[in-house]
Amino acid sequence: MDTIIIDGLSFALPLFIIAIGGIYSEKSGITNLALEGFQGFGAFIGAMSAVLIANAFGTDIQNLFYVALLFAMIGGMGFSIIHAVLSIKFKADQVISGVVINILALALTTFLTTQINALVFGAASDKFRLGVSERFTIEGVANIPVIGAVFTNVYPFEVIIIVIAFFAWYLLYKTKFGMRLRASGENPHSVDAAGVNVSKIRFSAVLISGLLSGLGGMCFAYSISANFSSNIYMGYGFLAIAALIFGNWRILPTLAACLLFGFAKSGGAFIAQSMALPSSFTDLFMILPYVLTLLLLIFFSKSNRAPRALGEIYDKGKR
Amino acid sequence: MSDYIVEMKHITKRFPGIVANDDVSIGIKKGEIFALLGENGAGKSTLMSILGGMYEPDEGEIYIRGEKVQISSPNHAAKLNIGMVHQHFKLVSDYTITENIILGVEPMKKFAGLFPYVDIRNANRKIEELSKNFGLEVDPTKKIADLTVSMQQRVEILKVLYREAEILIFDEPTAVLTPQEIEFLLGIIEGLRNGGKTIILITHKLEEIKKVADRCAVLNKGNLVDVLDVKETSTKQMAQLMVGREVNFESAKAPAVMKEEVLKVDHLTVKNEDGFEVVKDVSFTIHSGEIFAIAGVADNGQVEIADAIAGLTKVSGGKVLLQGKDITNESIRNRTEMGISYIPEDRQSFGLVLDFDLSTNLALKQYYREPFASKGILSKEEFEQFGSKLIDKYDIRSGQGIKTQVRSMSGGNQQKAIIAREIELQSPLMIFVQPTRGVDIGAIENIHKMMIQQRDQGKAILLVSLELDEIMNVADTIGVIYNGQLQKIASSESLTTNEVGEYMMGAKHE
Amino acid sequence: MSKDKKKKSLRYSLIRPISNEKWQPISIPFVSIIISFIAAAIVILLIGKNPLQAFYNLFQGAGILPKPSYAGYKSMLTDFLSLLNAMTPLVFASLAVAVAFRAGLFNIGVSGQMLVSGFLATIIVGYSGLDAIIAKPLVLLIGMVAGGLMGGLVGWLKYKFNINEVVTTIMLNYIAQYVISFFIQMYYIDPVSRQSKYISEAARLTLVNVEIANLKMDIPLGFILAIITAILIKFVMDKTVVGFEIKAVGNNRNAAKYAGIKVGRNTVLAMVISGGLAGLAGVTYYLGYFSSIQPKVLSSIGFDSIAVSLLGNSHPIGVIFSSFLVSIIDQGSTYMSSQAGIRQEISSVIIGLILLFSACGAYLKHKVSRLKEKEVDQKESES
Amino acid sequence: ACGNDSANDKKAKAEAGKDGLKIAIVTSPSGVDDGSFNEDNYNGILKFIENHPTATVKAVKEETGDPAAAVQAVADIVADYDVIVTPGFQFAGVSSIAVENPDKIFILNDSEPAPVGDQKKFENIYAMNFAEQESGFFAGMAAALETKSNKVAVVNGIAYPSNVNYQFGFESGVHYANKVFGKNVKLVELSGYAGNDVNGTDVGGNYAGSFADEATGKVIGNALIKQDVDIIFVAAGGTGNGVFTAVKEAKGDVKVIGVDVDQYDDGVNGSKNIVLTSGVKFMSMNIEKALNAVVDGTFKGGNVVLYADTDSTGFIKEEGRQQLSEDTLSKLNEAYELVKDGTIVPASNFNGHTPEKFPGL
Ligand SMILES: Nc1ncnc2c1ncn2[C@@H]1O[C@H](COP(=O)(O)OP(=O)(O)OP(=O)(O)O)[C@@H](O)[C@H]1O
Ligand SMILES: Nc1ncnc2c1ncn2[C@@H]1O[C@H](COP(=O)(O)OP(=O)(O)OP(=O)(O)O)[C@@H](O)[C@H]1O
Ligand SMILES: [Mg+2]
Ligand SMILES: [Mg+2]
Repeated sequence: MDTIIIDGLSFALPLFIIAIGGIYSEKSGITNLALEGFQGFGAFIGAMSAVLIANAFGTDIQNLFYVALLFAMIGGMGFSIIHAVLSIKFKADQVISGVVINILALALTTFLTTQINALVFGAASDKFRLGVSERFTIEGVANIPVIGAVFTNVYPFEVIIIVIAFFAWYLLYKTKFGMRLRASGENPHSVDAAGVNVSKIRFSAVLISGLLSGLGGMCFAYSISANFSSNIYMGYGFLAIAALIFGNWRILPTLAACLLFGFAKSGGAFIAQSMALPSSFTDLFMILPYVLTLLLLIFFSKSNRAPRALGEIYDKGKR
Repeated sequence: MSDYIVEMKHITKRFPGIVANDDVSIGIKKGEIFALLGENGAGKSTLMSILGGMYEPDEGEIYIRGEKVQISSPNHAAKLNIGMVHQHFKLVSDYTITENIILGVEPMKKFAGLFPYVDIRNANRKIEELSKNFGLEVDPTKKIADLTVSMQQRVEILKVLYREAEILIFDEPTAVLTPQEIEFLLGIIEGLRNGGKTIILITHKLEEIKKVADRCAVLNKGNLVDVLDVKETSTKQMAQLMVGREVNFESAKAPAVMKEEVLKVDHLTVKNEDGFEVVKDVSFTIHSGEIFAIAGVADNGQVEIADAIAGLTKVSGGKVLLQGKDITNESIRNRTEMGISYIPEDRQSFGLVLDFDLSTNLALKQYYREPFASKGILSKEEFEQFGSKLIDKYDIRSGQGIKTQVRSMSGGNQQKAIIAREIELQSPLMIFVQPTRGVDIGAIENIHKMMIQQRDQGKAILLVSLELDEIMNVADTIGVIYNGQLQKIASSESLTTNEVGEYMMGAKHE
Repeated sequence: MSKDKKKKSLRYSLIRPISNEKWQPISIPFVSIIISFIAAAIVILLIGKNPLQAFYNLFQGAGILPKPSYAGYKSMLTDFLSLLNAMTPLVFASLAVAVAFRAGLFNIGVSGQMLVSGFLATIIVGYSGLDAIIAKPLVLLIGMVAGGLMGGLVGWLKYKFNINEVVTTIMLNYIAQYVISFFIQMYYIDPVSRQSKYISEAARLTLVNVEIANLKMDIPLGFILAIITAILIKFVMDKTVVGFEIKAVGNNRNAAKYAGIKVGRNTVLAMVISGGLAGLAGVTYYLGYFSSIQPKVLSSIGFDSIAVSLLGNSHPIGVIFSSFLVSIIDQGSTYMSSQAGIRQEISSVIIGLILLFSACGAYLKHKVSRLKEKEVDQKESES
Repeated sequence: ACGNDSANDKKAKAEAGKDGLKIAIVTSPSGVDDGSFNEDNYNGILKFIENHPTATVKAVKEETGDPAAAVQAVADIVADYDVIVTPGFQFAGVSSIAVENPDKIFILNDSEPAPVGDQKKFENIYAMNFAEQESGFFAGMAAALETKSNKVAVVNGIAYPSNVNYQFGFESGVHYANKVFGKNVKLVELSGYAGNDVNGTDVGGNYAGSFADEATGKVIGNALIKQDVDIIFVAAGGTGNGVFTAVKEAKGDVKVIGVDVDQYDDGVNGSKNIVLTSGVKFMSMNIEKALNAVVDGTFKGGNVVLYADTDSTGFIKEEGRQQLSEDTLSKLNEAYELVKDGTIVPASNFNGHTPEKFPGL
């Protein structure tokens, strides 16, 4: 039972932070299918940096957890510039830009991983091996039934994500930047008429989405295998998109969606295990999160609405 | 130094296929109301968009307060104390009034001396004050989505005032307002002028110019025709200058010859999305050869009546009969086939597919049937022929003829295209909702002529308009609506403008 | 001064080939492709290899240029046929994306629809022992119907419950993947290959190892169908009432409704067509290019096709060419890697770059028209 | 192909030997740099090239892992090489190419060539399989001797014969230790993950159902640790990474045993290492041998299974690459001799023995 909560949370939270990235981008009016690529590329840069730093300074890679997270954010952000430039400056179709970025990310990171391993370590390995993340348990609270599991075997990144998510909420809803950002996604003309540069706002929004996705990707890398390899591209970026649409582009409902995914996923695995069915049946339980989502959407979708200007190429002259 | 606060010299602006402004020079004095007049597509909005920093001119110079400037952005314009109230409002409908007004110039505060946040509360107070000062009362915490059009316009004006604009540009501000609201707005504009602001007013309504403006520039096909002193010029003269011919304001029309009943609306009730009754138990009939007008202040249910008859809105009670047949539950397509033409209020989101070309839009109601399509296959030639024919017949102007993307056409010409398409259907019942909104007087005259012509050919016409003059002018029968209920139905001769106005305000009812 | 003018007219002559608006739908992607090959060449140079040789090998591997030597029973023709074989599902999938796109819908679930239709056709026909004459058309039919139904479901959920099709299709992708994996593992597993059992030759849409003139070739029957389908789709979209309505709904739902077009029906219809095409992609993939299904794997074609379709301007004929190009790079990559010693990932990088630069096509067009205007202005002011 | 042809081939091969053998290795999507199975095969080729500097090798990757695509990839390039090395079960189908290209030599690892017509053996295919059950046996023994909780487990990918061999071997080893050294070690099996072998028989064990599902690997790893297992034999390819991660995160005294190759480097966990030892197949050595045979002209096609008697199976005993106790090490060494001389024959998927009952127990 505890496993459901522990595993569910450690899956849901990285997904959540990627989804928040998506919310930023989409709230500003830029469709973002590139989350998958951002999280992968971010994780790549994070892992690469950790490995290279460990190699250059002889540091134990175990201690470079936070360094990896930091660089993953930088890497995700750096890569997201492509999406920003393509869809804002070059007025490219945002969907194609997103899809292209995913294709590029997979191609580039697998290619570069082997290339860098060969160059630096002389062995063209297809993965960067990281130290595993610490996990901690808050004694005392951890003993409370059910709730206690939330405080058991926690990855440090879970705490970081919650803090950042809170900050992301504040930035989006309380500051002028957030106000302008949301307005850009609803009616960019109004923002433009107010003398604010829509492109700059959207540019920042996309970069933030890259940054947060990079963080999410790195967390996945740590929580799943403590490796970086092309296995990072498991479609979680797309799942994050589903979550944020499910959450109607709002932060708290999106968190709910992510938790739903997380718990249904770990719960599915748990049920399959405890029912002692042949392993093929595990597959059947794995559909749980997706079927649940669809069912819930049937009830909750009526009032859902994307940001009005989402995906539209902003052209001052056009009305 | 000149005594002009704004000078635009030799401004030329080209768009693909068209010269929107051709060597236009105007000067505007501080503290005057300067009007811009011209047919649809004459280049008024373009000229003012240049002043507002939306476009950069291809040629020409701009001087503000005697200094040469290159206005690179709306922000730059705002810094020069130029503010523009756009024809199409630029508001975020999910945001409150305050949020919309302060967007871009947000007042900030710090939480715990560290985290800056937008100080909405303070802004609310400030805006409430500002709105009182200028007589534009609003509730700053209301969302735009919940506001009427005229309220939204107030917000636009407040936005400009909040930024302390000295030069205010109004692009067709009255097009969407009721007579009372227009009256009010013109009062505000005069008040602003008297307070020392300089006003540029674009409008198609000559009385408005006559009433408030000091001087008036007339544009025609991108060229400046003349700048007039309003006091010394009659509206007739203005019209003539603008259109290039004499314009008849009073449409001459023969008395109606009403024949059989075409439309019967029987105890109609319509609910909006929130389940609120916006049309309550409305009944009326329209006959062949009759123009039936619904008069009323905006948002009193008249548009919903039209939508319900055309099938765009569900009916929650009552019946609609067309030529005796119950069509209450017919599909939109069937209603069209059975004989309804419909000119919708919102031409851009309902009347047209903006990314289709003109000829396609002209055939939007007929594309599926002979001769445009046979056995499901479309005939390009038919589309083109039909399009060319209508462009000629209705004088629809655009950059690239039938191939023009409708999005790039001027609003007035978009409207003409819709009217052309709907009249060509030759339906027994024609519904015109706000057919002349934003259309120049020459075109208005034409539209009115066409309506009367159709009536005389035995069509039944339902006219929904916010403009009392228009209604008094063309209608045979008038139904006045207030709060979703028809207050009065009577022949137009039996009613005076004043009486109708009173019914419209709900002040008088039977 | 005159130098400046010269520079300008030089610039003009550079843009002239793509300045003709009529040809831009073709010339712009073409230029993008050239730019991307240049960019790819730089990447290849950076890793110390010869880009020209690499590209040459790419085309050799794809059967467009002759290789110096061939294995037994192989020739350029057989390579070329393999190319067409691989390309067939991609054409269908890209058409599927394109049709949905025209209706303002985004079908990201092509791979799921492919999988479902491929699976159903496999178990119904692939294991049936029916004669080829019946089996092959039946496979196509099942593919179309299964994909169409699944697409239709997406459209229906959108219309009925306002569920964003992006979410629906992502969810259905996962569901299809797991459920089908379950059935394959439980009932149809080939214990050796750990994929679904191989289908009968009769049901297969590609004739494999056909021996003609001492060559063993794979003849993709679906390819002809793909080309015909593309032309048909173009016809439907441009020339028929159905296409007109779908486009109108895609452009402006309100106006479409106002014009008497049934928005819901057309949303569903567009998704049915899109899904049906995806289904055809599925059967030509799983029962053509392959003859069994890997459990728990979604074909990457479903995602590539989004980009391919947009590279082809969502235009059915454009899609044929963009699929062709992408397939060449894909197919040629094995040979390139073996000949030039360049990792296959480079080919994905090249594809990525091509798509990247094509994505900028709109910008290029915009720039060109700006330059052209300026040029015209200048000429006017000169005269 | 007729006899005459193959005689010519040999001549051709001998000639090729002089001016450099052209070798290609075609692999699964994980490529020759996967740090395990593929890489070990590749290393064999590299070793060979060290001694025959004129020879060249190209590594080609097949991106889908689908058998048909795998065969197609080989067909795409076969013309340009003398020898094709294909590690992995998905390449069984190359036999048809081998028939069409009698002048090329194919070295298969981990699969038997698919029959072409009635033919099951080919003159130009050398297909090697290893007695994984022997490597698994040593792993099982090591686990049973080193466990403190007396609970051990094996995690597998898919129940292919090679994987089942590892599993049965491991279980045989545990039973052996229980019986011979008086241990009482339990094999832990999670109920949801029993495998079905290629005949559809339920073989038990902990099968993730994939060789590339790290997430499931981790779930299984965690579940085992929760049940007090303290030594896990991880024979699950990429899925195994997940198990490694679970063990590393657990921070306790849990250890893993690597597979196929020496996985000690994968076991680094801060200042510690979680890899007890690795149950290995010496593939690179055998690949090199086969290549040597090609240049010697002694190459002979055929399908072989390689056992400890040729030092082809075993475990890692080098100092610093394992953490076995002296006692365990010596017991393992003794057992190794017994396996080598055939006294002990651990159970495999199809050798008719069971982990509970096999010769030598
Ligand atoms: N961004 C643009 N691109 C292309 N053509 C344009 C653009 N903006 C305006 N035009 C064209 O320039 C001409 C002048 O347009 P403008 O909007 O200035 O007219 P207007 O006088 O405001 O007309 P109306 O009375 O209808 O508002 C029109 O023909 C219009 O179609
Ligand atoms: N092709 C175009 N591309 C981009 N923008 C355009 C185009 N055509 C027109 N516009 C923009 O639309 C603005 C308004 O056009 P226009 O003034 O002609 O409409 P309008 O008649 O005033 O509208 P309405 O009467 O409906 O209120 C123009 O100033 C211009 O900015
Ligand atoms: Mg205008
Ligand atoms: Mg207008």
